[in-house]
Amino acid sequence: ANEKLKIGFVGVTSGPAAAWGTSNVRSMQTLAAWYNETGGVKIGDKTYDIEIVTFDDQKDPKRAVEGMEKMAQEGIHYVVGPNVDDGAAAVRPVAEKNNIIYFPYAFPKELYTPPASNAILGMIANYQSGPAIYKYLKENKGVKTVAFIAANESDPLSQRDGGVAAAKALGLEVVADKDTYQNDTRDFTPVLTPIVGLNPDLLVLSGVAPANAPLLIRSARELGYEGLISTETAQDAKVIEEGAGELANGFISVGGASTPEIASDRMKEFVDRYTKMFGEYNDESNTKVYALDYILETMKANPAAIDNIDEFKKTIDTFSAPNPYVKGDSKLSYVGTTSFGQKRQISVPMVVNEYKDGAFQTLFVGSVD
Amino acid sequence: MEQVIANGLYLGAQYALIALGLTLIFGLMNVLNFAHGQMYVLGGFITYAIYGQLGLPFPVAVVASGISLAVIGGLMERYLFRTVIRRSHREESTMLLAAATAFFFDAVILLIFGEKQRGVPKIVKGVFNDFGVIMPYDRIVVAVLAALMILGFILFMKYSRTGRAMRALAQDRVAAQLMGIKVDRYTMIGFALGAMLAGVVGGLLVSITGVNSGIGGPISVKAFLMIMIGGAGVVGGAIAGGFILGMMESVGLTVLREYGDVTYLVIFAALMIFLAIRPNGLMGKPWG
Amino acid sequence: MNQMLQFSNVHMYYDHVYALKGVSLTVNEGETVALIGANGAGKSSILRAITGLNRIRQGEIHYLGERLDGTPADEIVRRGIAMVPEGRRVFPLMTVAENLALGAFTRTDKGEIAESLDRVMTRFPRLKERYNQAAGTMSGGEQQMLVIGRALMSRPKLLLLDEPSLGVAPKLVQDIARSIVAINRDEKVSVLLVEQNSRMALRISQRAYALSTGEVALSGDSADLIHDDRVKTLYLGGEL
Amino acid sequence: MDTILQVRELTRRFGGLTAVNNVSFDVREREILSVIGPNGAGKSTLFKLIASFLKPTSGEVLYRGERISGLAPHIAARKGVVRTFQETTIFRNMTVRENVIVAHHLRSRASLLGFFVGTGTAREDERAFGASADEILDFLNLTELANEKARNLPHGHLRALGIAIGLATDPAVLLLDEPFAGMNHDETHKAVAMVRRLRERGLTVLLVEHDMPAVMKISDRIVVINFGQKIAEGTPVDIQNNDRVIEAYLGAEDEAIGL
Amino acid sequence: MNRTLRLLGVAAFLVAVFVVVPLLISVTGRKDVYYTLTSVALLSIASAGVWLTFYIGRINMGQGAFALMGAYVTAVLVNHYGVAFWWTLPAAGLFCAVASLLIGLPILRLRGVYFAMVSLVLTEVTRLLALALPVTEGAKGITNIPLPGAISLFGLTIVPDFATLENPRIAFYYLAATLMVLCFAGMYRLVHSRIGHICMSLQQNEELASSIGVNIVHLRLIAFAISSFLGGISGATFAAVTQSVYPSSFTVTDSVNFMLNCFLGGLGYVFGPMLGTLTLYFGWNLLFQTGEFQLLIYSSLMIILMLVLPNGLLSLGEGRRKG
Ligand SMILES: Nc1ncnc2c1ncn2[C@@H]1O[C@H](COP(=O)(O)OP(=O)(O)OP(=O)(O)O)[C@@H](O)[C@H]1O
Ligand SMILES: Nc1ncnc2c1ncn2[C@@H]1O[C@H](COP(=O)(O)OP(=O)(O)OP(=O)(O)O)[C@@H](O)[C@H]1O
Ligand SMILES: CC(C)C[C@H](N)C(=O)O
Ligand SMILES: [Mg+2]
Ligand SMILES: [Mg+2]
Repeated sequence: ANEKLKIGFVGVTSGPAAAWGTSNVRSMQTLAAWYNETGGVKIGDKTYDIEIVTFDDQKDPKRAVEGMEKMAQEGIHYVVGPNVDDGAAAVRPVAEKNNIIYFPYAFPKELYTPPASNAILGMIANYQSGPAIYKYLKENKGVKTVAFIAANESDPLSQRDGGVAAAKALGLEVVADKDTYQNDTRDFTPVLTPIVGLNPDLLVLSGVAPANAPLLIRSARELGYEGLISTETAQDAKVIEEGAGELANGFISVGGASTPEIASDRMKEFVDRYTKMFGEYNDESNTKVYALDYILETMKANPAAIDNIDEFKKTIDTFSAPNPYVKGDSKLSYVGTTSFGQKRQISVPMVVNEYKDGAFQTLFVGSVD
Repeated sequence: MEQVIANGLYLGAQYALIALGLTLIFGLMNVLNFAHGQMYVLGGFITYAIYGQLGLPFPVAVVASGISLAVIGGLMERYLFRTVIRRSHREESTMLLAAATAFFFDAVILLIFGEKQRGVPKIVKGVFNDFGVIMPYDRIVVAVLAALMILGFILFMKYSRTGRAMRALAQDRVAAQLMGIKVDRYTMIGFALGAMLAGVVGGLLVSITGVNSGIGGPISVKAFLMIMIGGAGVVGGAIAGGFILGMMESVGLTVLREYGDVTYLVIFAALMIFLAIRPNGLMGKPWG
Repeated sequence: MNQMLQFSNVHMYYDHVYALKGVSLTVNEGETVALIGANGAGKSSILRAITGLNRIRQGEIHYLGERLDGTPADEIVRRGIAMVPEGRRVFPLMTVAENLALGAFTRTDKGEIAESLDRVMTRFPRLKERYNQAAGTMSGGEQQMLVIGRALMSRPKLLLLDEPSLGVAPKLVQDIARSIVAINRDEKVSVLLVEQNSRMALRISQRAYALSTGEVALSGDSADLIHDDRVKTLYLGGEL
Repeated sequence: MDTILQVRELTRRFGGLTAVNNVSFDVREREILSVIGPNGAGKSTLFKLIASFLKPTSGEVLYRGERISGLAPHIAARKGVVRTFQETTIFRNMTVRENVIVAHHLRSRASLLGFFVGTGTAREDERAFGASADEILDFLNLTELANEKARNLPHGHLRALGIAIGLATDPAVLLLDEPFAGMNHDETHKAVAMVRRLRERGLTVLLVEHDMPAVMKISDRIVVINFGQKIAEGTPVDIQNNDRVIEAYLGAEDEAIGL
Repeated sequence: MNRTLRLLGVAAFLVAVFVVVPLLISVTGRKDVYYTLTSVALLSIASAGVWLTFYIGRINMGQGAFALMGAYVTAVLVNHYGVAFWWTLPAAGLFCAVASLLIGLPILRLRGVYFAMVSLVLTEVTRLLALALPVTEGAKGITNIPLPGAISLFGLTIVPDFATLENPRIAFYYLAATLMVLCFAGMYRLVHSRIGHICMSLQQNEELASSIGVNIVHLRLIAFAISSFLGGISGATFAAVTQSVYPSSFTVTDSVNFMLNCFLGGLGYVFGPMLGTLTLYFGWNLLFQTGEFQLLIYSSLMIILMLVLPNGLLSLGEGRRKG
């Protein structure tokens, strides 16, 4: 049998935001099973079976720290997660103390700018996709006024503030930037009633949880809102279809790779395997499929990185490998210099999607550097 | 403004129905059922499976939700709460049991139904738009159904033999027993009924707000708020509390939106002040 | 006279408190029997044993020839035993009407229930006046009448009363005592009466048992006991 | 004898109902004064007003010339006016002895902090309370039950415990609400003697009671309340022969039922 | 005899906490356990506060609020004003105690579920305040809190600068364990002195308590202030351990957990919250290998425990003594 290579996950897989972490974990587990089934992963001159060690932090920063300690104890040096800002920030001292590289799905810049150096952003941040989306909408759809709405929690509020700044920088008029809702809201009509009254051209759902997105869309539309709706996070088409149906047509969000126009065969097989293993695919995994491959590919490029994160950090600067999930010859590499002053972000293609009748269609593809 | 009031009324009807089952169980056995929200979620998922997945008619699904939850509630009372109440020194101990069952339901629901938000096809299409009020027809249907169920529940508690027995039980268990009321059985029926109400609301609302495995806890907390406002253990209080909270959210979110993030801060602070002034809610009696 | 209720050597505990230590007693059909005794003697415990509120540890209770102990409480009511518990215990939030209706909980025949209701109303006209008042807001004496009336609504053959005069003003105590006599006489209901007011209890009963720390200390015809020296000193107290 | 309590035009309303209506009377030092009246006449309410558990709608209560109505109950207790409860109100989950020991609160000389660190005074206090509690229990014939959990007591002993708790506070004026209810003649007899001894200890006793033989025997004076109003005041003999009182409360004697 | 037995018990406990546990950890190499046990110690301090409010008859679901406040007091003082952690620790406790007096005055009148509910809302209010106030730096929280510095008296270093340590986790463990031992020693003394009995009288019947001259308002406030003080201390130390604090650091879930810890250990036992916290928190962590079934197993065990020992884990000893 092959030796085991443990990769960790610390993130949220229960509670109202369970979908975020679950899509991470399942992507990793699908890939690990796939690799192990096909003989393991060859790094240097050894072949490894991949084992995913998971920890549910329940969105609690204290528990996230606990999880990171557990990962350190298990001798793990590469961890995917946490999924929220505060958890990602809270684990930083532990990761640094124990030589762990981690891949948060959270946007605070302090995590990725020096002196921080152990966190690698696993997706496109809202301050990267937001301006691109707003610019596109301003130019192509004539958007002039924007309203923001966010849950009164850390992530959404930070993302809203980022969004507001970006919109203002583009010369858009921000007509609402203070509306918030409790995260346990199930019926958004009262929240949206005043905003819809302002009739903005674009309604941005900042940092919206996948569970809330369809409800917000549906309420807004039923109240007669006719403008555009967008968000800067990844969503799942099935969830939106069930929750809002055709009312969600035209909804704009950020995705990764699975739209038919760009998905490679490997991506398609990944989706198949995922579906077989867990019964149902989650489109959020389009962005979350990358992290594990980045870890493994970087190790392949520099086998010494397997238990030495300094080697890993060295490799980051030059690393490049083909992106197996997207058609054509796009590359996996580390980016982020513009935003963070160092390469601390994986280069997930910035695919801006438009929802249409139960599936996402690619609106445009951008990139981050 | 009309819209704000309509929103409040609609939300209130929905909230009141959620609070009813909780207050019933509390009134009957002094158990603050932390698992109420999870029961609601389970009801939602059952309706989702039957109506959304299997494609059977919506009413069938809602009834199935109600029945399943009634059975679950009955079993919970019989095999968990009854034992613990009988054996524990302080009745608050049931809170831990209730919390543990809440976690248990959370786990089961997550394992069976997954982490995703779920929804079902609309039951009625179209939107009512007149008199300055916009309200989708399905919401109107749900609000009317909720109102009817509340009314039915009140009548049931007031005039039916079972309802009367349960009210007697809530006021004085020993005296009820002396009347020849099978105390154990009616407690179980009461718990089942409370659970059934949770299941039915869950089923009804899945047609509008969908359902997701993680919302049980927050729903419970919200339901607690309602029964505190109105007065715990009192049916009228639950209804009043539901409508008041609905109205407060609706009005608060409109009136206070300029002040931004503080809307809920104000709502919660108002609640605390209100309870400090009226320590037993609107119509409740002291407890404990 | 036929025996109606019979205790043979009944023992009862509350956890580790030994409350009844081998009590034997009988109530015959048509009789009023009084139970007197000091605080904690076990009077209430006897009533609780009969109605099934507490289980007995040892001994047997027979009622109309059948075994009673172990029978569920509702079945006991159905067989014709009703109890007025210590300390009134009305359903405070319910109206007088609802309280009375609950008294007939085990009965189904609407016509007969209405008839019983009529009778209770004639016996306690006060209840008719207050028919729709919440029971909790009534005065102590009125509540006492209500619970007696409520007990009668189950159309009992045997009525158990636990200290009906407790906390009731003298004039009302008289009313209640008269009602008990009348119920026993007119409606042929047997009565087992627990009273601290021993003089009253011995006057309106035919036989009596005096209890002492869980045991029957004395028993006999009330008319005799009232002149018994031991009773006089122990329970009637003579001049205070 | 000096006047220790003055009740001045005391009125208390609950919503539309006037439970106590313009009641005035004086209580003299070391007197035993009974308040009688039909159920719901307002006797307990009157006691609650005197012990500052309720605020009067109007009127006042003076204790040694000082107004005490409207103060917090624990302050009235500190001054020396203590009531027992009509309902059997005790600390259910403590033993009988613990109930009485705790009730010595007002006598403690050590502060809370003192008790926490266990100063000499605190330890002395504890010892004194224990001894005093035993004495009180003995006084009320509760010694045998000292280590029984209060919730297990039968009705009659609960009342005695209620009185024991009241006594432990070392009051000047003790208000007893139906202390003899649920006691048989013999027990009542002993309790009456006990109340008399309370007076000998220097206490002033007010009591509400429906047990007429006991009231007549024990009281120096009686105040009769009906529908919240005082309808009579006087010696037991006066009251027994007062037609208004007989009509409203006592009823004519009826040998057939022994009353 | 009884006394020596108790002393032996205390000694055994102290040896276990300060010697055996570190020894076992170094032997097994399970260094992560330090953080777990530090958390247990700190959370059990907060739970002890909740337990005290139970003792006066209040179901307290607001401890999260005070833990959060305490954490922010430390974070703000250390990061914005450069105060040494050791000063901020008592400051956090006192701040919470004072805050609890202000809040407690109106809400301690409430009883039963009403108090429970209002205190639960209090937790949420505090979180929202932390999000909204400028001094707490809103959504992103306060991070990069430096490790506690050295304490020296007369030039003698009593506590070393944590930052110079090879593994500060161990130092934090000793700190938390010491705080816990102090806290529970104090609680034990409180409950077993006359104050305990008075608190108990409050729990059972406030009206009667006031009739025997107890100033119930006063006492309730004192108990609540002590409770909140402990919450504050616990939160403050947590901020130092994790070197950061966020609005979500202590939430409604934590408040509920504090309460559950008390139930599980046993409301009738001073050491209940400690054992309850250990069981619930450590139990959860032990189950982490079970992956997606973690919650299912955890909750099932909790239900079974409740059925077997409805009066808390510590009632186990009681039952044996009796039977
Ligand atoms: N719930 C209980 N738990 C434990 N012991 C009890 C309980 N109820 C009664 N007892 C005990 O049982 C014995 C008999 O009590 P019981 O209530 O039958 O007395 P009683 O004759 O009715 O007295 P009283 O005249 O005071 O009402 C007493 O010693 C009492 O302490
Ligand atoms: N808190 C309250 N709210 C409303 N009404 C009250 C309240 N307390 C007492 N009452 C009413 O005031 C009246 C007097 O009650 P109180 O308890 O003083 O009577 P009492 O003379 O002690 O009667 P009893 O002899 O039956 O104990 C009653 O009608 C009662 O219902
Ligand atoms: C930034 C976030 C809203 C994204 C989210 N944490 C996720 O895991 O998908
Ligand atoms: Mg009795
Ligand atoms: Mg009274």
